[in-house]
Amino acid sequence: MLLIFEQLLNGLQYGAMLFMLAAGLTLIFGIMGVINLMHGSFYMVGAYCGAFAIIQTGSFLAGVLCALLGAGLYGLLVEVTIIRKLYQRDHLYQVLATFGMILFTNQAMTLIFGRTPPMVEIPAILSGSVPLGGGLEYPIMRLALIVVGAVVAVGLWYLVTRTRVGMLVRAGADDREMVDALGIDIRKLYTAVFGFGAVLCGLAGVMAAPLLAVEIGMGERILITTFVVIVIGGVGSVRGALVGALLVGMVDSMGRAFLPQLLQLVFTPTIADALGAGLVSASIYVLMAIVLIVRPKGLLPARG
Amino acid sequence: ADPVKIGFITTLSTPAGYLGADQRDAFLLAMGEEGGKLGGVPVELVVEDDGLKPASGKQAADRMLQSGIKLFSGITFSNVLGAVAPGVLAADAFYVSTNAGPSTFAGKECNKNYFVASYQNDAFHSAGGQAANELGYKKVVLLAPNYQAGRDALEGFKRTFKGTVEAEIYTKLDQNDFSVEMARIRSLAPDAVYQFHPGGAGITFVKQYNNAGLSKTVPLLMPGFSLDTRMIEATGNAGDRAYLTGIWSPETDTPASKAFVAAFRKAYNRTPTLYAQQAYDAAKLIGSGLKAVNGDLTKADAFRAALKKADFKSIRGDFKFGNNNHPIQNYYLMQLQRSEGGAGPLVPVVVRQVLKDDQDVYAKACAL
Amino acid sequence: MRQRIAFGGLFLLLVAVPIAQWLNYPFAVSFLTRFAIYALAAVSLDLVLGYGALVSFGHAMFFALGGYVVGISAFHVTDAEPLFGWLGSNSALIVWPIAMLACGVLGALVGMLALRTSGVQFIMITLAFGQMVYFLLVSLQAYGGDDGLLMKRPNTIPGLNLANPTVMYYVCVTALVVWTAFCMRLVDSHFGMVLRALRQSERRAINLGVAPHSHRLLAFIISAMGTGLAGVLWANYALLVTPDMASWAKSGEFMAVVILGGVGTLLGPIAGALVFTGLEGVMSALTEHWMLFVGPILVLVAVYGRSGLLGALLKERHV
Amino acid sequence: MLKLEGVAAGYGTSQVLFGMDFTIGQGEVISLIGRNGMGKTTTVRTLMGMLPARSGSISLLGKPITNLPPYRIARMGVGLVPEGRRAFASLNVEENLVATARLAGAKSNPWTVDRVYSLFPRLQERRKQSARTLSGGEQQMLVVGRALLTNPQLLVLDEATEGLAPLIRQEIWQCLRVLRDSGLSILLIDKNLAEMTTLVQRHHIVEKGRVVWVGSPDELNGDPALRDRYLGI
Amino acid sequence: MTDRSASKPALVVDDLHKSFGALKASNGITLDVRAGEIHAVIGPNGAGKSTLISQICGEIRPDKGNVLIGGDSMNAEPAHQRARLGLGRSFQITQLCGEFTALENVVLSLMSRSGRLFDLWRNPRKNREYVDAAMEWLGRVGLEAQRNALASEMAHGERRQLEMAVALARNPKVLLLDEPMAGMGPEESAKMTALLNSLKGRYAVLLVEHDMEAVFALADRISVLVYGKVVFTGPASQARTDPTVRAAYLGEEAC
Ligand SMILES: Nc1ncnc2c1ncn2[C@@H]1O[C@H](COP(=O)(O)OP(=O)(O)OP(=O)(O)O)[C@@H](O)[C@H]1O
Ligand SMILES: Nc1ncnc2c1ncn2[C@@H]1O[C@H](COP(=O)(O)OP(=O)(O)OP(=O)(O)O)[C@@H](O)[C@H]1O
Ligand SMILES: [Mg+2]
Ligand SMILES: [Mg+2]
Repeated sequence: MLLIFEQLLNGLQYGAMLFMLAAGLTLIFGIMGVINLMHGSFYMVGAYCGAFAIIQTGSFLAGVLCALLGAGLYGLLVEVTIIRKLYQRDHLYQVLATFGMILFTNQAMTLIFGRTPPMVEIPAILSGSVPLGGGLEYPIMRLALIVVGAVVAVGLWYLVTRTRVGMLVRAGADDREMVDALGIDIRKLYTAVFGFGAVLCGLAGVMAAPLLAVEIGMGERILITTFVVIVIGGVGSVRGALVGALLVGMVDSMGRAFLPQLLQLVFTPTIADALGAGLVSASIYVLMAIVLIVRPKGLLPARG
Repeated sequence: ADPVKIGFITTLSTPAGYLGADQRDAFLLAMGEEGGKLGGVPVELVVEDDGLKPASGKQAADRMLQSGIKLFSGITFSNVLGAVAPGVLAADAFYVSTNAGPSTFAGKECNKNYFVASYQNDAFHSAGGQAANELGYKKVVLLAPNYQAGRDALEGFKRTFKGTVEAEIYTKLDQNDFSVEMARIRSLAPDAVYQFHPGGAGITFVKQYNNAGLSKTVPLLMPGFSLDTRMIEATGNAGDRAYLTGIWSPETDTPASKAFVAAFRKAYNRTPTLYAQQAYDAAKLIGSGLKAVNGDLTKADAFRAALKKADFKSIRGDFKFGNNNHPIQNYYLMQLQRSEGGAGPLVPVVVRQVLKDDQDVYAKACAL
Repeated sequence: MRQRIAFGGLFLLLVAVPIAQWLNYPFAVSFLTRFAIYALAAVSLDLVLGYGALVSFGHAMFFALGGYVVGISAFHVTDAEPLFGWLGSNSALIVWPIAMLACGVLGALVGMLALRTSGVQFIMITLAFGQMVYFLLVSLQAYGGDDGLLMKRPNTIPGLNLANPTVMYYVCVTALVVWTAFCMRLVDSHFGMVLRALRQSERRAINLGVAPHSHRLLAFIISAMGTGLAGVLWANYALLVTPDMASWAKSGEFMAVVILGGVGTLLGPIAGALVFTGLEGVMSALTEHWMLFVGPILVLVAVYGRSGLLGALLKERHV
Repeated sequence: MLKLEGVAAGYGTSQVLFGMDFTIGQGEVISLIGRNGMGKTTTVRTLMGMLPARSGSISLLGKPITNLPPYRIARMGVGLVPEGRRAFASLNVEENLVATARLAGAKSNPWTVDRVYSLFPRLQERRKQSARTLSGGEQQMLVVGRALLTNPQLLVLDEATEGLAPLIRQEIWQCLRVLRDSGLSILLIDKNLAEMTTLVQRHHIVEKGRVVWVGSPDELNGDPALRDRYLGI
Repeated sequence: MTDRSASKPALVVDDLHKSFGALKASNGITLDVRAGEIHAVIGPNGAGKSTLISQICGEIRPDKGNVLIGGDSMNAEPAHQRARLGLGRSFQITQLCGEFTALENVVLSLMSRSGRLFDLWRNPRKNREYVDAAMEWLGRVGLEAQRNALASEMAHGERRQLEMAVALARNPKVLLLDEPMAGMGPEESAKMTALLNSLKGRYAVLLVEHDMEAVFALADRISVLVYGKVVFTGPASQARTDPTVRAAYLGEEAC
C-alpha cells in the first residue's frame, strides 16, 4: 500500500520533471510553431554551463544563473543566425537546420568541456530526504523538482494566455507579416521569446544535473520524449503540456513499477520480466498512438 | 621496409567516444614508448571512427581491407564487432580485440585469426556472482537495461551466484529516472544489488541510488565497466563503498601497472580507464607477434602462433590464451574508497581475487 | 531541365564504377552502393513527404522490416528450425517480393491509423509506430536482439552474383532507376495530381469528389514498399540487419537526405543521398570531429539552399 | 500626409508597379480603383513596407518611409485593413482586438475596444469565439476594428467591405465619414463606386501599375467613356 | 416564372438545425432549388449562409434535418461522395491549389469528373480534351492570359475568377456559390453575372451573395436568412419591395 503511494509520488515527480523538460518546447514548438530538434541541445548546454559554474564556484545558485545565461545566450545566437530565417519556411527546413545544429552542438561541447561527464553534487539544502509519514522518506531534491515544475507551469500558462506578449506570439504564428504591419517589432519579440524558451531548457538542464548524467548527447535522450509529451497534451496549450507530462510520467512509472509483477501472475518470471520491460519501453509511444487515434489533436489542443 | 599498418576502428564520436579515445591513446602510448614501433617493428596506426554504427564500422573495414591492411583492432562495442569481424576474418586478416568479447565468436564461431586481449563479455558478471557468494549475500536484486548485453550480464551473474535472485528488473534503454526502481528495491530489502548500466545511464543510476539513500543500507555491486574511472569522476562520492569486479584497476599494485598509469597520466593528464589498460596490453600482444615474424604478416601461421603464445608482460598480471583465443586470467573484487586517507576522490581498491585462471564457458564449444 | 538532369544523373551512375576502377579506388563501389540504397529510400519517402505533405518520421520501420525479412528468411535457411513450417529462403525472387509485400501490409496498417491525424500529429504518430517496431526488434532475442542478425551470404538471383560488389552496385542502381522512373510517372498522373491537390487545399479536393483518406493511404503504401526494397538491398549489401535500421535517427537521416536534395522533386533526394553519404563517409574518415562540419553544412542548405540542392532547378514547371 | 513618387515594385521577376504617384492630404479620403490585377494591393503592400520599392520614394508626414520595416511605418500612424481579411485565426475576437491595440497619436476620444463593439455589435456577441470560426463578414468587421484600435492617422482599407451585407456597409461608410471629419486621412480601395461617391474626394484609376486618371467622383460619374475604358462599366 | 420552375427540385433542404454552443447558426431552415433555377440566399453577416452551404455539401454535420439531392437523402454520404453525386461549390474564402497554374486548377476540376482519380499512369495535363476544355473555361471567366500563372501569385480578384472557373468546370447538377462576386471589380462582377446568366438552366444554383445588383440580375427566387431562420422566400421582384427584407437586410438603399 505504502509502496503504491510512493510509486504514485514517483510518477508525479517524473511527470513534473518531464514538464520542466517540455516547458521550453511548448513555447518554441507549441506556441511559436517552430519544430526545434535543438531543444535537447539547449538543455545540454544549460546542464554543462551549470555544472561548470558549480564546479568552479561550488555554489548551486551560481550554477543555475550560469545555466540560464548560457542556454539563453546560445538560444539567442541560434535564433538570430538561423531560426529567424526559417519562420516563414516549411517545417521541414526547420527540421534539417536544427538536426544539423544537434550534430554541431554535441561536437562543439565535446571540444569545449572535454569527454569526461562533469559531476554535479546535490546542493546541501536539497540533499537528504524528508519523512512523509508511514516511515516513507522522500528525497528533497525530487520534491524540489515538483515545486519548480509547478511554478514554471503556472508562470508559463499566465504568460501565454493572459499577457499581450502571449497573444502576439500566437498571432505571429498565424500571420507574422500582419503582426508586423500592425506596428509590432515581431522579429525582436520572437528573438526574445525563443531565447526565453532556451532559458527554460537551461533551467531544466541544471535542475536535472544533480540527478542525471551530464554528458554529451543527454539532449537527444529527452528530445523525443518531450515532443511526445507535448503532442499527447495537445500542441500549443500549456495546460495540455502539463497534462501530457503528468500522464506520461504516471503511465511510464506505473508501468515500470507494476507491469512486470502483474505479468508474473500470467507468465513465468523471466518471460514476464522480458515482456514487461519490452512493453514498458514502448509504453509512451503506445500511449501517444492511442491518444492520437482517439483524439487526433491531442488531449487539450489550443483553442480553435 | 615501410611500417606495418594496423586498422584501428573504434568509437570516437557519440557520448561513448571517450572509450575509443582511451583505447587509441593507450595504443599510441605503447607505440610511443618504442618510438613508433611495436616489438621492434615500425607500425602505423590507421584510426577511424565508427560512430557506434555497425554499418559505418563495416564501411571503414572494407575500405581498409581494400587498401591492403591485414591487421585490425580497436573496436569497442560488440554490435560493431559483429558487423566488422566476419568480413575481416573472411579476408584472412587478423583481429585483436581491445575491448569487445561477445559470446558469438567465443564458441562455435571462434576463429583462428581472432584474438581477444581484454575479456569475454560474461566474465565480469560471472565474477560478480562469485563475489556475491564470497561476500555472503543470500538475496540479491538484479538490474540491467532491456537489451542483449543486459540479459547476458544477468545470465552471467546467475551462472555463478548461489543465493536467491529476488527480482530481475529490466530497465528501459536510455532511462534517466530510476526512482521507481529504487522504491521497488527498498521494498524488496535485498542483501545487495547487482546492476549493469553502461554510460550515462550508469552514472545516473549510481547518483540516484545514493540520493535515494539506498547506498547506506543496501550494498551495490557491479562490473568494472559499469562504473569506469571517468564515470567514477562523474558521480563524485555517490559511489562510495560500492563494489566493482574487474581484471585491473589504476590502483593495481604492480610495477608494470604503476609505470603505465604514470606514463598515461603524464602523456594525457588523465587517469587511464580499463579500456586504456586493455588497449595497451593489446598493443604489447601485437608487438610480441610482430617481433616473431619481424613485421612480415604474410607469415600468417608464424604470426598466429606467436600471438597465441601471448608472450608479453600484461600489466593486469598473469595472462594466457585459451583454445578459443580468449583470455584465461584472474578476476578481482574491488571497492570504491576515498583515497588519500578519506580526503581524496574515490578510487577502486582491490579487495580480493574472486576467480583464478578463469576461462569462459563458451571455450568448450570452440573447435580450435 | 528535368529530363536533362535525369539522364545526366543516370549516365553518371552507370559510369561511376568503371571510373572508380580506372582511378584504382575500388572501395568507391561499396560507397556508391550504399549511396544508391539511401537514394532509393529517400525517393520513396519524398513521394509521401513532398507530394502528399505526409511527413513520416517513422519510415525507417519499413527499411528495417524489408531488411529483417531478408535476414530472417536467410537465418532460417542456415542455422535455425523452420518458421511456421517454412524453411526460409535465400532466393531473391522469393524473398524480395515477400519483403515488399510485408512492408505494404505494415504501411497499410500504420497508414490507416496514422492518417486519422495530420500535420505535426502525423509526424509524431508515425514516429510512435516506428519506435514500436524498433523496440519490437530489440526484444526479438531469437533474432539477435539489439545486436541484430548477421547474414552468411547475400540472396541468390539466377545469373547474378550479388557477392560481387560491382554486380551488387548495378542491381541497386537498376532498382533505383526503375523505381524513380515509376515515381516520376506516378506524380504526374491523375493520382499524383490529386495527391498534390489534397496537400494544397484539402477542402477543394474533397469538394471535387476526392476521398482524401484512401488516396493518401495508397501513396503511403507505395512509399512504404519502396523504402522496404531499400531495406532489402541494404541487408544484401551489409549482410547485417540491426534494430537501429528502425530507429528514429534513421528516419531523421532519410528526412534530412530528402530535404537536402529538394522536397517534392524525386531527383533531388538522389543528389541529397550522394552528398549526405559522401559527407558522412569522407568527413568521418578525415576527422573524428566530422560532425562539427557536417552540421553547419546541413544548416546552410536549409537556410540558403532555397529548396534543397536541386529544388531550384527542378521546381520549374511544364504543363 | 502621404506622398508616393514614381514608385516601382514587383514580385520576383515580374514588375507590377511602374511609377505609382499620388498624395493624400490631412483629413483627405482618396481611392484607388481599377480592374483586377492592376496593382492596387501591390501599391498598399509597398507603402506599408511589406514589399520593397525598387525605385521611387514614399514619404509620410514629410518623413521618408521608403523601405522602412512595416512596424516602423505602422507606428508612424498607418492603420491597415489588408486584402483578404487575415484575422489572427488562433486568437479569439477580443484578443485580436487588444493584441495590437495602440494609443499612439491618442486624440480627443481614442478608439477603445468598447467603441469598436458599439460600431459592430455582432463582434461583442462573439467576443470569446476564435477568429478561425467567424463568418466571413464577422472576420471583416474584426480586421476593420483591429486597424481602428491602432488609432492611426492614415487608414488604409483594401477591399474592407468585401463580403459585408449592405446594412453593415452603410455603417462603415458612415463611420468613415465621421473619421474623415475628425481629421483622419483615408486610402480606400473598393468596388462599390456608387456608395463611395459621397465619401471620397478624389478617385485614382490604376492601370498597369500606374495612376492614369485622377478626378472627383462627379467627374467620373459624368464620363461614361472613361468608366468604360478603365473600369468596363 | 419559367416552365423550368415546374420541374422537381434538384436540391431540398428540410428543417436543418445546427448550433454552435448557444448560437443557432441554422434554426430550422427549409428551402429547395429547382433544376435550372438560380435561388439566391441573402442575409446579414453571420446569419448562417456559409454554414448552410457547408451542411449541404457535407463539411458540417447538421444536428437535425435532412438534405436531399435529386430526391435522395444525403445524410449518410460523406462530402466527397456528395460531390461525386453531382454537387459542386465555390468557396467564400478562395480555395485553390496555389502551386498549380490556373490551367492545372481547372484541369484538376475537369478530371475529377472522369472518375479516373486512381489512374496511376496517364498524365491529365497531356490530355487534349481536358486542356482544351480548361482553356475554354479560363476564357469564359477572362483569365486566358493568366493560364500559366501560379494560383498563389494571382491578384485577389483573379483568384476569385479562377475559383469560379473551377467550380463551374465540373459541371455539377447542383451548384452552391458562396459570394462569387466578392473581391471582383465592377467589370468582373458584371462579366461574371453575364456568364452565370448565359449558363442559366445548366445547373440548379444556390447563390449566396451580398452584391444586390448581381442577385437581382440573376435570381429567380430569393430567400432571406436571419439568425439561422428563413424569414422570406419568393420571387426576386417581391423581395425587393418586401418590408421585412428591407428592414433585416437591404436597408434604405435598394438598388
Ligand atoms: N465552428 C463554429 N463555432 C462557433 N461558431 C461558429 C462556427 N462556425 C460558424 N459560427 C458562427 O455561426 C454564425 C454563422 O456563420 P456563417 O459563416 O454561416 O455566416 P454567414 O451567413 O456565411 O455570414 P457572412 O455573410 O458574413 O459570410 C456566425 O456567427 C459564426 O460566428
Ligand atoms: N505574390 C505574388 N507573386 C507574383 N505576382 C503577384 C503576386 N501577387 C500579385 N501578383 C501579380 O501582381 C499583379 C497585381 O496584383 P495586385 O494584387 O496588386 O492587383 P489588385 O489591383 O490588388 O487586384 P485586385 O483588385 O484583384 O485585388 C497581378 O497581375 C498579380 O498577378
Ligand atoms: Mg487587391
Ligand atoms: Mg459566409
